[in-house]
Amino acid sequence: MADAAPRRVSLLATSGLTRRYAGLVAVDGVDLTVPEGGVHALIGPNGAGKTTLFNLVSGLVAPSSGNIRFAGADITRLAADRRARLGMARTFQNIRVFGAMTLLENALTGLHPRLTSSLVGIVARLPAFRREERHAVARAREALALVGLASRAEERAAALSYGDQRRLEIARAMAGAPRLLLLDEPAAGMNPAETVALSALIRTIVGTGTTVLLVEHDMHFVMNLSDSVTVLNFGRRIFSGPPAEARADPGVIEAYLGTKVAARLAGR
Amino acid sequence: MLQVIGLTVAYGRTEAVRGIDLSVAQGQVVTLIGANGAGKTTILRTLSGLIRPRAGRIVLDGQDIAGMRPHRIAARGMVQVPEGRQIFASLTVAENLVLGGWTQRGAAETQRRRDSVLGRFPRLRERLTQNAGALSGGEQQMLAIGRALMATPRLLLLDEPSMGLAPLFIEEIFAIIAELKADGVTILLVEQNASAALEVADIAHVLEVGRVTLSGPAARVAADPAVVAAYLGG
Amino acid sequence: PVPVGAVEILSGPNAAYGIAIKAGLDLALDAVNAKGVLGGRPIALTVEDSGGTKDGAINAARKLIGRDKVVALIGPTLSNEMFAVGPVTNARGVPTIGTSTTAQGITDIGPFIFRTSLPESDVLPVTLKKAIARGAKTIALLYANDDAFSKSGFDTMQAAARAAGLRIVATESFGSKDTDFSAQLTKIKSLNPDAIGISALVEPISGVMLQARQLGLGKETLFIGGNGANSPKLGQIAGAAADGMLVGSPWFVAKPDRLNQDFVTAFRAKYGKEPDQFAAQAYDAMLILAEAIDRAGVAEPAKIRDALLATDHTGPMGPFHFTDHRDPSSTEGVVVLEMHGGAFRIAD
Amino acid sequence: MEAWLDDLFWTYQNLVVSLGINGLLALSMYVVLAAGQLSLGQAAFMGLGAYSSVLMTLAWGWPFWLVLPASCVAPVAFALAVGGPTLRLSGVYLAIATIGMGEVLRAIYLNVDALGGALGLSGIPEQASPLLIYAVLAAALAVLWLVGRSGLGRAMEAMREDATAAEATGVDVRRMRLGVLVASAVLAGLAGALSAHATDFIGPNDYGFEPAVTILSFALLGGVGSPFGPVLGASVLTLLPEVFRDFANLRLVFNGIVIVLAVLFLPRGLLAWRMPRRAA
Amino acid sequence: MLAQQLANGVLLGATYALFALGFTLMFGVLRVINLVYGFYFTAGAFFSLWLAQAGWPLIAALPAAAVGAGVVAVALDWLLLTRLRRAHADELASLMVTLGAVLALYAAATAWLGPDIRRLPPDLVGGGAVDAIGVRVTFAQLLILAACGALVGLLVLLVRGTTLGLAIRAMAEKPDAAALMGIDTARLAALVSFISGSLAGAGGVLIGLNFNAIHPYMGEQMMLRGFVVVIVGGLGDIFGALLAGLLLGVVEVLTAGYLASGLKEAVGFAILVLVLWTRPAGLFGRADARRA
Ligand SMILES: Nc1ncnc2c1ncn2[C@@H]1O[C@H](COP(=O)(O)OP(=O)(O)OP(=O)(O)O)[C@@H](O)[C@H]1O
Ligand SMILES: Nc1ncnc2c1ncn2[C@@H]1O[C@H](COP(=O)(O)OP(=O)(O)OP(=O)(O)O)[C@@H](O)[C@H]1O
Ligand SMILES: [Mg+2]
Ligand SMILES: [Mg+2]
Repeated sequence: MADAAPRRVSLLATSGLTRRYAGLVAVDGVDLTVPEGGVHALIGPNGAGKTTLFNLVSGLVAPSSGNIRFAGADITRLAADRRARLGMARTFQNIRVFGAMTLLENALTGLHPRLTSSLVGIVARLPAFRREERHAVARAREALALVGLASRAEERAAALSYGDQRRLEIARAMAGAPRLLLLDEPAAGMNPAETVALSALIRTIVGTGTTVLLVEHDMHFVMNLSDSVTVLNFGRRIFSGPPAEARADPGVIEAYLGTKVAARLAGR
Repeated sequence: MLQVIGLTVAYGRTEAVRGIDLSVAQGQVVTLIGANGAGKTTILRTLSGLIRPRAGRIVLDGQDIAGMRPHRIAARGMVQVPEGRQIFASLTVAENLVLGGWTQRGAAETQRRRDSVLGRFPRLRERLTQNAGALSGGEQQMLAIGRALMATPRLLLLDEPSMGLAPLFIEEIFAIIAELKADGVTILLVEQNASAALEVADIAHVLEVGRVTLSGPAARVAADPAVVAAYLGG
Repeated sequence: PVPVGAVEILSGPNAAYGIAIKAGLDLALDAVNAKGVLGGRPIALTVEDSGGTKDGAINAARKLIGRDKVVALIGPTLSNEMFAVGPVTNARGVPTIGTSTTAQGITDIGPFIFRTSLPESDVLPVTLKKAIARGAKTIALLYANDDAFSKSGFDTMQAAARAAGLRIVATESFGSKDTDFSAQLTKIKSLNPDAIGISALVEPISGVMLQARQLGLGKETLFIGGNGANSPKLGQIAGAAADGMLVGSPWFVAKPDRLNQDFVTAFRAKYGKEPDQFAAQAYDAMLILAEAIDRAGVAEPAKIRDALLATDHTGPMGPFHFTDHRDPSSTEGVVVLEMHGGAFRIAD
Repeated sequence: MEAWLDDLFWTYQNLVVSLGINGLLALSMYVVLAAGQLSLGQAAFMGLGAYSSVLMTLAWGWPFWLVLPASCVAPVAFALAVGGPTLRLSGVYLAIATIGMGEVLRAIYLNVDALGGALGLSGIPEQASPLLIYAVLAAALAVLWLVGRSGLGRAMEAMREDATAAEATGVDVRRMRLGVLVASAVLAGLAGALSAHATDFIGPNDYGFEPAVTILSFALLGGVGSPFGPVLGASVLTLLPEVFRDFANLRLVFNGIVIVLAVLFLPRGLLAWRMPRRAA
Repeated sequence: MLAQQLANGVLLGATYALFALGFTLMFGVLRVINLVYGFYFTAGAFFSLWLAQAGWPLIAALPAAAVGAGVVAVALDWLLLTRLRRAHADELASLMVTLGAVLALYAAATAWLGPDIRRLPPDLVGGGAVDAIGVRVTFAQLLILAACGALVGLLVLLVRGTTLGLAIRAMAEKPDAAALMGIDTARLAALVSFISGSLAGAGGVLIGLNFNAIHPYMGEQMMLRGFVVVIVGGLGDIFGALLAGLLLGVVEVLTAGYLASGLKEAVGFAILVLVLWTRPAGLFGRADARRA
């Protein structure tokens, strides 16, 4: 491997990515590159197409045109579960935890792509299966600990409050140690103190080598945390660059931030 | 206008709200702040009749409404914008608005409310014939608020109305709250955006694991060092 | 008392048959127990419900034999049930008498399986002869293909029609729960056969008659019913639409002989309605069994079986004997009936 | 053995057999329900298992030890054939599609003379002993219990809760759906072969719409939190009509009322307990 | 013959559609798989039978029987489903409870009324028939066609054209949120039950009249077809149910008329399965617009 040139491939790259719905183009020819490592933010007004872009990237929605590369491979036509196996994980804007399952089982589901035991192994209770299962439980507990829910591991997920369910989604996504983590509005429903804790959590996640791409409307959070920012408006990319430039960009201010927020951000 | 006395609510064996007292006077904006899981949503759901309280009284306009069915409570002018929006995904935006005005008989009044809602949220006007389920998260939040405004509420219960909204819209939402207040609408506001909430509110209550730990005029609560540390990201 | 069991459909959509049979059995039991068997012992009849299902029928039969220790069994109602129950009772050596199981192969199950219902193969040739006498040269066949009784009756009808030299112009089927037969009838009408033979239970036959008239099939077409058509319900449901239908049978309500008239009178008195063929067959079966028990001298299944083989009985259905293969032997008394004004009378 | 004991067993032999077979059918329903699919093809699978096994026994003279495993072949092939297209369907749509296919099969049994038509096939040797039936049932329970506690079990429950989220966490939803359909076909096919070889006779009407609904009700009454629920549900629903035998023509009335009350007061099934989804 | 067969198909299809109308409302809109539905059909037929025997003319007996069946539906809905609704039990629980109930109801009706087939007085509609272009149609059949058309129209008006329909759909989707809007969900559910039950009752009368056979289990025998028609037509889609009913009727009749009558059901069902394969949400179903 030593002679392979150290290519600086981006972890995720979309080109000309487009998704049309009857009567509107939700995502319109977006080129997005996310380098390996760090936190990258996707912001934009309500309805700009951020969630749709996430759905395209994670494979839940098929693109009308354009393509998506992940870790150097073209994944445009890959099913969502294949993408998860390649190391992509996500959370949802409208929370989707498995309500009837315990927190631990939710987290274990996140490890699903990493389990290799065959049906025979499972039924015969082969040592390899038991080792794998023990290992998985340990990993899942770590993931719950990461988000501060370890003590509630055996509770039903449906009984969690809104904010806690968001954290559980992050734990589920992180259990599988993904290369890329997509977070759709992780701070929604959290108060400023909790948001600060979330920032710390995301830093920890980045520290483990996972790249984070997030959508968020909390600008303090985004600006303090991100290494780069992409701004969408009406499905189109209107800005891409470091956060400091984004909050000064007149187009971004006009479309999204508004002068007050921009001023407050600048004042900090 | 609204008095809550010794309210206790439980899910099975766990008590999520333990004997709280609250009161909301005519024309006031009262805010309820607290960490995730403190019981804010539980309180609002109980006020609207979606959950039966285990103990305590809920007095609206001098009448105990604890245990009353939700549609009757709504008909009395206490209207809620629920957490997580709860818009009718399979109906169109326009249809969602019509349903918001369900308690409002009279086509002219409905039309007037609708115009004013669409005036506030032009984005909804563009999406009128679209299925609400296909709206973006923020658009859904606008719809949820707009839907509640269709009912001409006297007392509006808002559960995290700014959640998922772009900064420009959050400003808009708080402006609307201020406007509604000016129009004489009484508001009980649950918010994570505590600084903005404390700014519009007259009275604030801090909720911790089902108990009220601090109450008072919003300005005083906002100045409390513990609150600053815990909720204002100070 | 001498314990005797019966397995019949008393619940569910097909309960009408089991209930009619039970009525016949109970009526016969009154007569039998008036003087008793084996020197004055009464017969204790336990009727169990099969619900019309295979498992229900087996469970009922096993309960009767294993728990109630019955020495003989009447039923079950449907041929399909008998195919499931017969092997069980036969292996246990308990004589089992089907009263309404007309399908082919029933008595092949084993030496303990009897039946008192006349197989259609004995009746249909007589009916077809009448039809031919009235000028029929071509025939269309129509049957319910999802129950054993109707399907078996159809097979017989087809064979009998061929044997009688009728030309079969169409063969159509339907489901026994169907209510619409218009497609089949329209097709048959377009082929313009002289006669239409129908093998099914009485409900669909009534439906067929009603719709045939609605579609304009008139008196010029002869309708021939199988065993299932011989029921007062045909008139009750189809009314005048059923007029002209020919059915061959050893029995019908208005059969003038004294035994039958006594039976019909008693039945009316007890139940306030007309008996049908199912009730009449059950009535005779109960009498045949009681006589056999008496003749056997002891209430033992094997002896009763042997005594049954020697049956020489005359009842409402007419004179009755078993063949060596435990089927009814006699076709004496089969007459061809014709519907007229909602009731059967002997065809001229 | 004591004569009375012998009699007792003889009396209830068929009930004992039905309990085992219905338990298997309930499990076949459970596998699909546990993965969030509402298939009503179980009766059809059972019919295929029954008819194919009877042909093997009667027409080809195969020994039963060979017939039993081979009885899964036709149901599985059918599951694979219909599985592909129907995977797009979910909920009641899938239920109706599978019922429709069951009705098509029934029409085939009725119209193909080699299958006996309405007369069915009789004279089947009684080769399935209660012992064998219960051994198969126990094995099925054990496998489902073990699988349920593995990653596969978690994936199934996740699919039931939210198929999209499950897919996004890496569950191959399509493959799992096909997998559970095949597993369900195996169980129902075995049940069909066993029941055919326990009662001498099979007929086309044993595998139609009503049996399909009955099998569903086994699982629902028992509760699908664990494989034990459906087996319990099947036992109760099999025994009830016998318990109410003395009510004669009112037995179905009582039977129905018991079901109504059970569901009203235990909406998540008689056994609402949810099995843990992990092995360590 | 083709003309007559097509007419047969349309008429058979109309009976399927008539049965399915109320079912699609209850099942498609309320999302309750209510197996008791078939019993309302039976109830309507028996009510009309009794009224007709008491000398009522059809024009009065039909609506009265429909109302009677509607009342039965409301009572049963209240008895069986309110508790489950309040507990937010899933739709399979309602399926199960109605399964138990329908078992008990048919059996009780059979025990009470006897299993025999009854027939409406023959002079209720007059046994006449119309003969035109080689097609024969009876008055009863014409009545079914007309009723089918009228009821479809009324239902469409109700569900699409009024806010009541909106409220029903909203409640079906999110009962809690609907209650927050001030909608009395319990009363609305009762109303839907009533409408759906009386549609079933009217169907029972007309179909009982056409086939001249009224018996306790008559509703059960329609259920399988009812399911298929509702699903293929698209849940809650009234026009869909009409067209799917007609399609099923015509396919069955043409199969019986030109292919083989033994395959009538098989071909009917096979075609329906194919429809579902190609259009998974029913004939006119739009792909579910809810988002990932
Ligand atoms: N399935 C769909 N059908 C029709 N329109 C859709 C669909 N999904 C999304 N849209 C439309 O596409 C646009 C982009 O939606 P998207 O959810 O991606 O926005 P967003 O940027 O995530 O907004 P928010 O910040 O409010 O969540 C919206 O206007 C939405 O109404
Ligand atoms: N359906 C439920 N069953 C059991 N426990 C519940 C249920 N809903 C909420 N709880 C519990 O009640 C407590 C209060 O929850 P609630 O949703 O009221 O919190 P909240 O203050 O609104 O939080 P958030 O800010 O996250 O929305 C939490 O501990 C939660 O786990
Ligand atoms: Mg979004
Ligand atoms: Mg909350």
